[in-house]
Amino acid sequence: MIRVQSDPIDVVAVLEAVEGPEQGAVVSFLGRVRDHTGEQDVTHLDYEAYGEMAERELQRLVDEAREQHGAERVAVVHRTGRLEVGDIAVAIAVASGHRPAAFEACRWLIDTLKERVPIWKKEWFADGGHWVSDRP
Amino acid sequence: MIRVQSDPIDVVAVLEAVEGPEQGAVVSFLGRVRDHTGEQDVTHLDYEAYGEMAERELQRLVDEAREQHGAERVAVVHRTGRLEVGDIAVAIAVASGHRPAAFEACRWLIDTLKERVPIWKKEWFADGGHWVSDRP
Amino acid sequence: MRVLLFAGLAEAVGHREVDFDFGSAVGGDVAGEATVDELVARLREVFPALAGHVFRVAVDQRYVRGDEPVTADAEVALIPPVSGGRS
Amino acid sequence: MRVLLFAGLAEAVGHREVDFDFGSAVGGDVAGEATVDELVARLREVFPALAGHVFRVAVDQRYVRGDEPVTADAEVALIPPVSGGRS
Repeated sequence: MIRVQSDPIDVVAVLEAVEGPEQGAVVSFLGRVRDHTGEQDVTHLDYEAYGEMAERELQRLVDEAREQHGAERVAVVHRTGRLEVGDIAVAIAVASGHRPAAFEACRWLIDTLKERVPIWKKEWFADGGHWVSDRP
Repeated sequence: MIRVQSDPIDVVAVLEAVEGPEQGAVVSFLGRVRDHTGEQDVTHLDYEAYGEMAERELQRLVDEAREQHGAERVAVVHRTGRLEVGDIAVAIAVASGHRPAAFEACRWLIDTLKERVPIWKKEWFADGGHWVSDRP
Repeated sequence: MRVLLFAGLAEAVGHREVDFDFGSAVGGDVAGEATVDELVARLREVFPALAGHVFRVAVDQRYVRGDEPVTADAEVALIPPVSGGRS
Repeated sequence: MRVLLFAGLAEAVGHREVDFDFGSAVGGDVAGEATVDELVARLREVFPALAGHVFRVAVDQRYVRGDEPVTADAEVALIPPVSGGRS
């Protein structure tokens, strides 16, 4: 399961997508919208994606997680559009035979997703919004 | 949420238990019953707990995860009794402001749980069972 | 004194719980006197099936060191190695 | 050539997509000749609002290096830094 979508993320479906009788360890990451960034209150976020490339890049990441980081089954879903505080922006689940590989692959996936997958986040405060990538 | 129980684990409840507006990162670990150990097919497992101490020890672990490993909200549920292949034996969810702490605390919790919490696993094969701790 | 046994230890000894008269076993009032190591040594004499088994000891649901005291009204548990780190 | 812009780059330039005549811009048939760096240099001339912005380039939905070729029928995207690593 690899998706970039505007619909809410179904976490149960993400976890079920990696179920398998040989995989004893499932590690998942959920990224939720926080109510603040630094000292500032966040009112909501907008996520913009280069959708078709984002899904292709996610597929490349998943292939790499399988080939080089010990992931056996992987699901990644990223949401786009307007998200409110508490909404899930990204969900990753990795299943492996044993837990070290599952932890390492899940961590690698979210770190690399945030470097490589063309999805941008605009944070909105009471006094306006800014693209997070605008700030050094 | 800290529980040692014979009922199936409700993963959604575990994840919801750590939701909070300040926690942008949720890392979870699920331990499922594999269909094999090494070369041998596993038919099922039995988990036995020193229940009251197990819950107390889990509480100590959760306190330590909060004080020393950056966890902000934690849920841990371990199942006991007979489990079939695919069943979830243990579920841990950790929510923190940012993901490094959530990953590190979740990993520390499952590693330490498996060293310290008095719960034992008996693996059953076609030709009999053995306590996993019996083997060096 | 309640002594609880679990998993492979319970199967080896044939009991999950024993009521162990540690006071008379060490010859009198042990309050504040006997240590966990002394209790374990006495249990190994009374239950030879413990031979070859390693375990930690919990008193009143907390792991204790061998040099800590144990009183006759304690709940003692022998804790064999727990389920391990492989999955 | 379709050139796609996103996020802060789209807002700076005022377009999300431009139809860019790269062939005539470099003076003729560019197939197999022009590089990504050359395209970017030309885009920065035509769209001064790109000044001060950093971005990577994707051609046909794959990141490319500056020395790779780009043809007139490609889908080019300017990719500003993505959402970052803090959450």
